Amino acid sequence: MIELRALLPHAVLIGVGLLVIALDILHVRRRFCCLGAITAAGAFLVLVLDWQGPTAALWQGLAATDGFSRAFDTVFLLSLAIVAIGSVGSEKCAVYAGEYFGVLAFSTLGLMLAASATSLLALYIGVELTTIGLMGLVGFAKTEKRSAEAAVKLFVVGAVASALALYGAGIVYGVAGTTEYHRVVEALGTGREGFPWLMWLGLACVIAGLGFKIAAVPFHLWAPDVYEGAPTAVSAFISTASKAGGMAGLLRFLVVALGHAGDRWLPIVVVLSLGSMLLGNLAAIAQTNFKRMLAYSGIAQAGYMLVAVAGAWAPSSTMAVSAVVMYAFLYAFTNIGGFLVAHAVAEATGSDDIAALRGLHKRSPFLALTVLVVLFSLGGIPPLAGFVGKLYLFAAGWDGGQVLLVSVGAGISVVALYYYLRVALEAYIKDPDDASPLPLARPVGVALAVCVLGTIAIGVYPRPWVSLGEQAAKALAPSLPARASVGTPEKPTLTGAGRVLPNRS
Amino acid sequence: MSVLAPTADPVLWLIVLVPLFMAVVAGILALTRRLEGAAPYLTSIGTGIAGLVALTHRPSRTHGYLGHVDVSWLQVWDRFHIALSVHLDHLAWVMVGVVCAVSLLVQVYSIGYMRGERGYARYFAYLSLFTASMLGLVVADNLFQLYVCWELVGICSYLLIGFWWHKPSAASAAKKAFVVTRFGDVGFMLGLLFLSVAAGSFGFTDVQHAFARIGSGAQQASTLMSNEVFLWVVPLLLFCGAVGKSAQFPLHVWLPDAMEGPTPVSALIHAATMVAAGVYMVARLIWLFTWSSVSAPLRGPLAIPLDVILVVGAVTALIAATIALVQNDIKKVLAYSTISQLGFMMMALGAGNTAGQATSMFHLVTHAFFKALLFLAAGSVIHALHHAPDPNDLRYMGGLRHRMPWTALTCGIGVVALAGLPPFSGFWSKDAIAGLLMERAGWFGHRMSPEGVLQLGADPDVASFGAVVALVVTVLTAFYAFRLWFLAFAGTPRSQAATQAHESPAVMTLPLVLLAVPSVFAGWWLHHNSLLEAYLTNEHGAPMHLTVAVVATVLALAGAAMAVRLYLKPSSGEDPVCGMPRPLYALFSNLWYVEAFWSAAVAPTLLKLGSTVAWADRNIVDGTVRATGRGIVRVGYEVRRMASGQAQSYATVIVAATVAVIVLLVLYEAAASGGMP
Amino acid sequence: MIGLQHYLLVSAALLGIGAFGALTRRNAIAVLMGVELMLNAANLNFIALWRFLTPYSMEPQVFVLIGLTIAAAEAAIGLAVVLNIYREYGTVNLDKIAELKG
Amino acid sequence: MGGWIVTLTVLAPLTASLLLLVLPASRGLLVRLVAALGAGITLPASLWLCWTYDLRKGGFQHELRIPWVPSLGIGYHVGVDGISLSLVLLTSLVITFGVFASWTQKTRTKEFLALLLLLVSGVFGVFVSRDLFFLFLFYEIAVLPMYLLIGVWGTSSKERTKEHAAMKLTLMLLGGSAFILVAILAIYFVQPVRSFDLERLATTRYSPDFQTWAFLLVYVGFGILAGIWPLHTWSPDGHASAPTAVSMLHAGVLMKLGAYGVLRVGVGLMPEGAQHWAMLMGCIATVNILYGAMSAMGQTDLKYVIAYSSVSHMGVVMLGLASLNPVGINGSVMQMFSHGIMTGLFFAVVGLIYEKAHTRDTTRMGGFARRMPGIAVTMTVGGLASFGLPATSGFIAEFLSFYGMWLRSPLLALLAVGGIVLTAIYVLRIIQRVFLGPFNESNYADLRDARTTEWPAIVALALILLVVGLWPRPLVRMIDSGIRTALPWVQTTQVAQYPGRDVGQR
Amino acid sequence: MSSIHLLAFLSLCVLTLVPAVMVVTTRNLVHAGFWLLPCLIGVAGFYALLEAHVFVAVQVLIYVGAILVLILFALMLTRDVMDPKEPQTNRLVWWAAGSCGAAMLITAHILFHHPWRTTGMVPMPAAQQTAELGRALIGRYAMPFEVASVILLAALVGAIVVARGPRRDAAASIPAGEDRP
Repeated sequence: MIELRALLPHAVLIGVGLLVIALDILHVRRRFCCLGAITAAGAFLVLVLDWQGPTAALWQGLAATDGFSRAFDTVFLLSLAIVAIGSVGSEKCAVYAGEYFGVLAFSTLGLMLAASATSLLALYIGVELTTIGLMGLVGFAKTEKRSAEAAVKLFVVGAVASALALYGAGIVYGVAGTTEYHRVVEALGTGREGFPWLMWLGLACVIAGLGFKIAAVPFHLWAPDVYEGAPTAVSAFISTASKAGGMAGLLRFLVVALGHAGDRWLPIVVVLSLGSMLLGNLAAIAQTNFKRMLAYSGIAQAGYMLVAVAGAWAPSSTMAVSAVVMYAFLYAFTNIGGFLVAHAVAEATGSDDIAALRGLHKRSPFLALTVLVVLFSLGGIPPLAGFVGKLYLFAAGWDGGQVLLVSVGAGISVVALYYYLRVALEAYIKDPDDASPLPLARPVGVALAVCVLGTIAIGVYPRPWVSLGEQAAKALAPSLPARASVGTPEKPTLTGAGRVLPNRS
Repeated sequence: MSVLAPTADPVLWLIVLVPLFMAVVAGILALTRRLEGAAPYLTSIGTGIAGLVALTHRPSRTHGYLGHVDVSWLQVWDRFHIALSVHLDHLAWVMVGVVCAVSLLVQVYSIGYMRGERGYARYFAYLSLFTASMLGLVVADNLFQLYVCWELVGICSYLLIGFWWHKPSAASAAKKAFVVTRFGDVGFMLGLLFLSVAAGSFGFTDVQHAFARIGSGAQQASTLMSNEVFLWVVPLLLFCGAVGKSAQFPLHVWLPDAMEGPTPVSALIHAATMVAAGVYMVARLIWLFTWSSVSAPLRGPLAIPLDVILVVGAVTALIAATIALVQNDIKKVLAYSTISQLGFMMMALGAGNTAGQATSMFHLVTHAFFKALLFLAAGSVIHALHHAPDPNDLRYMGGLRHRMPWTALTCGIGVVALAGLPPFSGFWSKDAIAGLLMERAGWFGHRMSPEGVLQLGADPDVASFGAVVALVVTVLTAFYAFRLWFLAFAGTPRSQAATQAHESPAVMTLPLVLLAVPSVFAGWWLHHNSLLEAYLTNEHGAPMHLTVAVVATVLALAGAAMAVRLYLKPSSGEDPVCGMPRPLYALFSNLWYVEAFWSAAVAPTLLKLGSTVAWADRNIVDGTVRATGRGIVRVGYEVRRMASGQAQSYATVIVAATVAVIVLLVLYEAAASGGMP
Repeated sequence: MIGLQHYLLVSAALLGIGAFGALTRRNAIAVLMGVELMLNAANLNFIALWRFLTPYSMEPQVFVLIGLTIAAAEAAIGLAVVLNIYREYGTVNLDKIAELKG
Repeated sequence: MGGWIVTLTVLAPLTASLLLLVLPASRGLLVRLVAALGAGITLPASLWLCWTYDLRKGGFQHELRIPWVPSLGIGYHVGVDGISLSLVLLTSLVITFGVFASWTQKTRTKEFLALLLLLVSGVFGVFVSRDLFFLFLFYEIAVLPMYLLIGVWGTSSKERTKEHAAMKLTLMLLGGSAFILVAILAIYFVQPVRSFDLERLATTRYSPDFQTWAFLLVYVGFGILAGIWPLHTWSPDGHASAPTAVSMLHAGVLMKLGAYGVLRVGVGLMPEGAQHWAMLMGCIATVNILYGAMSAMGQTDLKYVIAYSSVSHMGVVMLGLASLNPVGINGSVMQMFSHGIMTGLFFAVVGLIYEKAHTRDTTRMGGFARRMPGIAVTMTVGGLASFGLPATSGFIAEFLSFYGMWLRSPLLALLAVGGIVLTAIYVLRIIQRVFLGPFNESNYADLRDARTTEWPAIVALALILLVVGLWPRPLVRMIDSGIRTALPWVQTTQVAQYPGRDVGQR
Repeated sequence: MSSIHLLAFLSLCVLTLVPAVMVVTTRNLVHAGFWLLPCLIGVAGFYALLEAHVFVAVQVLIYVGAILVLILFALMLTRDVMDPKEPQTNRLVWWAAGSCGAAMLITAHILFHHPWRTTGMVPMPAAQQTAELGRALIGRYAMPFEVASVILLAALVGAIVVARGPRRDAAASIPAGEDRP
């Protein structure tokens, strides 16, 4: 019974998806707007149900609803709601509104499953549901050649990654005899022989599948093309919710199933993180397309999140999960805002190049302000959310002894600012060639306002989000007996950092 | 070294504050249009009050006056504490008198001279500010205050030289004066730091004690240097300041240019008082220089700071005098003569000890009067000739004694005093200096006075050099002084303007007359019973050496006679001084190439250094920054090419990366666990 | 004796061959074929492991079932995507579908 | 009460800034008045703080603590001591007059003022923060608006566009904050209690090894904003390109954030690290002084001269700091104050000149004193303070810094003192070129002296320079009380020869 | 038994892998499509050999019956752009061959060095197995199974929209949020 209640949000979300498809078929008046609103409302309903629901193991232990899943579900559902409202301005998808929102809802369901998954089976199902849904959504812009290309690329890369992941799941099964995390822990034991080479094989393949999902280097190359080609709202969803979903899956897999083998997977995560931060930021410099730039920036952001994930290797680390949760939140607000600005500008000017933003401050002060908030938040400038979030991520990384990653991350953030500021230059500093006011559909405006407010709110008063993250961390904590509580001085020794002399009188 | 038992009297603050206040008031008046005329009266009264206060507080040798002590000006923790106070001892008292007197007369004179000038009140504000600073310097009780006022005097001089700022030459001269003296000030400041850190205090007495302790080896001077080096370096550093301020070789180049300022300014600050600051400072710290020679590790030429002072003074005196020979600008002649006389004072100080102090102060006082007189007279002439193509040029003058009898007369007195002919004031003081040097040189038989080691002064050989220079310069001085007078006042007018010149108004001639009086009598009066010397030093001054007096007088007369012979008759042709040997003339008229050295070597080098550093900053330091930026962007463009657009290449990367991760990890594990399982 | 390793080896070979096809075929439909081979390999992997390790566990079987479903779903969406691209570009040659890059 | 007043200095500009965003841009006067109010209210507030600060008690007063994210040890904790109080006072002075200086700003006034106030709010925040997290947060808030302020309202010079300058400035400064970030995390994690509160952090004694490298990070990170050589190159271009009020604030106040950070975070928390690197700091500071002055000599653009002079003067700040003794640090903070006022004055004056003469090329100027005597006088006063003339605040600051450094390393002090000549050279040269000499009537027919709203800034700033120079005791007492409690150990620092007896007389 | 098993295994290997290689290398894509058939059947054969009887049927039904047909259908649809004379491989051949070869090698290496803990147990007979699977699918694994249906639904909806031609009549002209005519 508890399980059924816990499953209620998932079921309702399926219902919402089916409902909008059905309503579309029934020719509801003011379709697009209406369906978007219904989807958003549905998302909120699901959110409420989710939070009302019990903490329980689902599917007899294959998945679970707990603080962790609820925190991430909130990210997904908020993203869904904002994207649903923000999509309303989009002509390109207007024709297939029902299908659009329906598949979006199904993808969200997949993400929720991924966050709840406590077995590779559930994780795989969730991730695939999302990927397959998104493969369709990316191709939804029927008038856009790029949309078709993006879809085919996502399909090719996604299919290979998915096959790899499935193979990897098989290997993990081969090692442990199961893919349920808590039983994997038991099967592996804590010793060195408990982690045979075969596990490397499985681990690498699973991480490849999830790395594709979070667009971490070297699994990232699809992202810029897909983000650029996809309908902008869909890009927003992929870049935030889908990335967060992958991150949630990865985090739970690594921390719960392989929590004792942190030193084993740490090098992989470190390499991914380093590569993502460096390549993502460097490649973003050279971009002229705004969405593409956001894509590369998103790759880099994934790298930042991986810093915290890398920090989670150490049994004593306390912040990693919480930091990732919080960052997923703020990144959703911020990046959806960014894409929606691109969306609004593209609707009006027909171009999503950075140059199309030129003189935005004259054409639409609100959009200009939004883009500033978004860019500065991404760049980690206070008092916006990105600042606190990144600090938290780095703190988590440091907590796990990842001094190198933190240093590189801090340094490369400066490079990142270069391209963020270049956009700010176009949008806010330069004067437009054509100063006519830029029309902004009201729903998009509302969505943007939510994004901006969210970004600022998290930045100014991060406490609720931090505690949300801490709840999520607590949900994963029982599987980590060695995890120390806040305030213990023990931590991995750094050069010269570890020793603490007695207090001065 | 006298021990003073000071009497505290806050009234002494008035010496500094009243002129300062008047400067502020005049400055405010300068902002108005109507009340400008009141400024000179206010500032004159201010200076007068300062003088009166000083007069009523005449300290004796054993009894100084101290201003209010407890003015804590700056305090850092408990250790570093600067309190302001004024201290009127006998040395300061003399100096205050000179400053006030000259300043007052110059201000009165300026009422007439500057009438109708733009910035009339501003001018008097500057003058008064200058007076205040100079008085502050004189009555300073510690090194810090001395330095503060020292700099303020400098900036006042900047403001006054650049008073006619719209003239590019004046603007440049002002800048030059300040910058060149600033070079010396760096030395002064360093010396100050050395000394105050070693002493843990700025106060003269503390510093003095510390210096004695260091000299006797009771205290380690500094980690930077040994006590010996300390004792040698610190006085020299301090002396650097004096070199700048008192226009000694090689920093004398600013003073002739400073004549770009209004003539009364030249009279006041570039002849009578400000340039005397350096001399005054060395005199004030004479025990320090003396001590350094006592403790000097070795004796010999230039081994001790006093030698250096003496040589610098001598060189300065000689160079400046020779240059003065060939100048045609009336103020330039006087300027170089000032430098030369300052050299004399330095020579006297170089002789060391209280005797040197007293002698140089003696010359300082007499010189202040007659040089102020000369400058004011020159100003009077210039004022009268303001229609001439160049009112300063002696070659446009001639025969002015008929048109301007008062000026001619007073100027004549000044000239004679400058030349050092008895019984005018210059004679007495110069004679004292020459005598002192000869005594130190041992020309009178006894090399060392009975007081013993403290009497040690400059090296006898160096002193001999100084004595010789003094005698030579006496000749030269007499010559150029008389040359000046004859060119200006004798003969017939050589320009239209000169024929139409008029005597200046009474407000200008009155100060001339007033200054002429001490120019005539001050020397005799002060020398009588060694008034000043006895007042300043513990000992009774050395009696006048008749031989010296005779020799000096003869030499001066010789110089004067030559000038009379050459210039008495009006000549329309070339200036007779051009007839001297060519190389010498070139050397003199080119100012011994010192000026050229500064303007052609030092200044451009500095500026070049500036532009080089600026270039390097632009292109190397900033260039590196920009190159880094560009490099990163370029890397970005390279990285970008990874995404070729071909979908399968993306997938290939994924597969390859996964395989690579597995292979690498397995290899690593294998290596770590020592082989394949 | 034929053991688990051999089956797994076949599976690995199939995966490699499929991956090779997916990565190198120009034609998007041929890529789909490669992917199907890879999924087959994964399924074979599961069945072999199931047989030799836990013949009474249903988890691998369900996994295979899910894998089959996903294979079908991917085939469906993949073919739709390919048809779409064919309509837009007039080709299914992936080398020529590279307008988005950098 | 006091804590709220402290908070007011942060919030008033911020509130005004937000208010400006919603005001219609067409109401020009209203916009300006709101900005002036937001900025101006900080002046009485900071004066009140100075007035009520108990010097005898010393230490941090007017404190306010609000838990922010307790689980991470983040709390809003503000308070002022003598050091921060003097800098708060400086900031409130400069911003109040800065708003006046930008009264005539024409384009996008509203946004300009909003950003300016945002920046100022950050500056106040840094000075009053007692929490490392908030300190860093405010630090970045103070830095970033510069990009827009320079980018939008700046002016390009011949060689550098304003966009380039803005970008370089922002990236270099934020590059510095990357160092700071790492250092902050290191400090946060190395001590036993998870807290960002500086008060708590100060109770830990960090191991010498840790201090060695963490201090270096802090020094480089904050030092970039303080313009340490060779990471100063953002400063000339940035200052030269920025609009008047921004240059005033940036050179005047913002650069002090860097020095303040080194002082508060670096020296304050890691004394042994500071000791370890003191000579390096001293050397770099000396290079700064000389190099900045020489570079300034080589400039013809008025703003570049001033900008390089800032590099040079910040060298004095760092020199005093590097001395690590009471005298030097007092001099350092004093120089922060003095240079803030001085350079604020400079940039205000230069802005006026540029506005009226439409050029910054000094080779094309001359004799401006004829038409703008007031500006000439104030600029000269600034110049005098700049080369440390007694009776200006610059002298006190430089003298104390040199004196302090002398106690540590006479050699460095010796070199640094040479800077006063170089400074005099370029300052007087520039004054001569601009104001003195013959005036070209035909080129500058409509040159005028300052006008109504332009007077207060330059006159007041010049007067402050003089007043502090003539009577430095109150300010130094305040600063000293701060140093006394914040860095009690500096007194016991064994450096060269610290005078054992009272310095001063009798 | 074991020799039959071996023989079956080897022949299935040939039946599976050789066609698999042909699938990925044949220039003629229609041929490649047809090569897929023996390959998939070979996999089904492996399932039979491994006594996973249900999946033999499922494999044949879904792969051969559905997916393969779908693929062939698509191949036919896009046949006009295929030129069998052109090489059907892109420039990544060597990279791909390298990575795939390395993958196979390393996998083989690891597989043969892994200490497999195989059980001697024999799977249930076919009927029971099917029943067990059915029970699992409505029992513990009901939800995953349901979600799989959602996957199919999402794929179908997506596929329909993507594959359908653009509604030229409507697409370009509808303003945001307005009614469709």
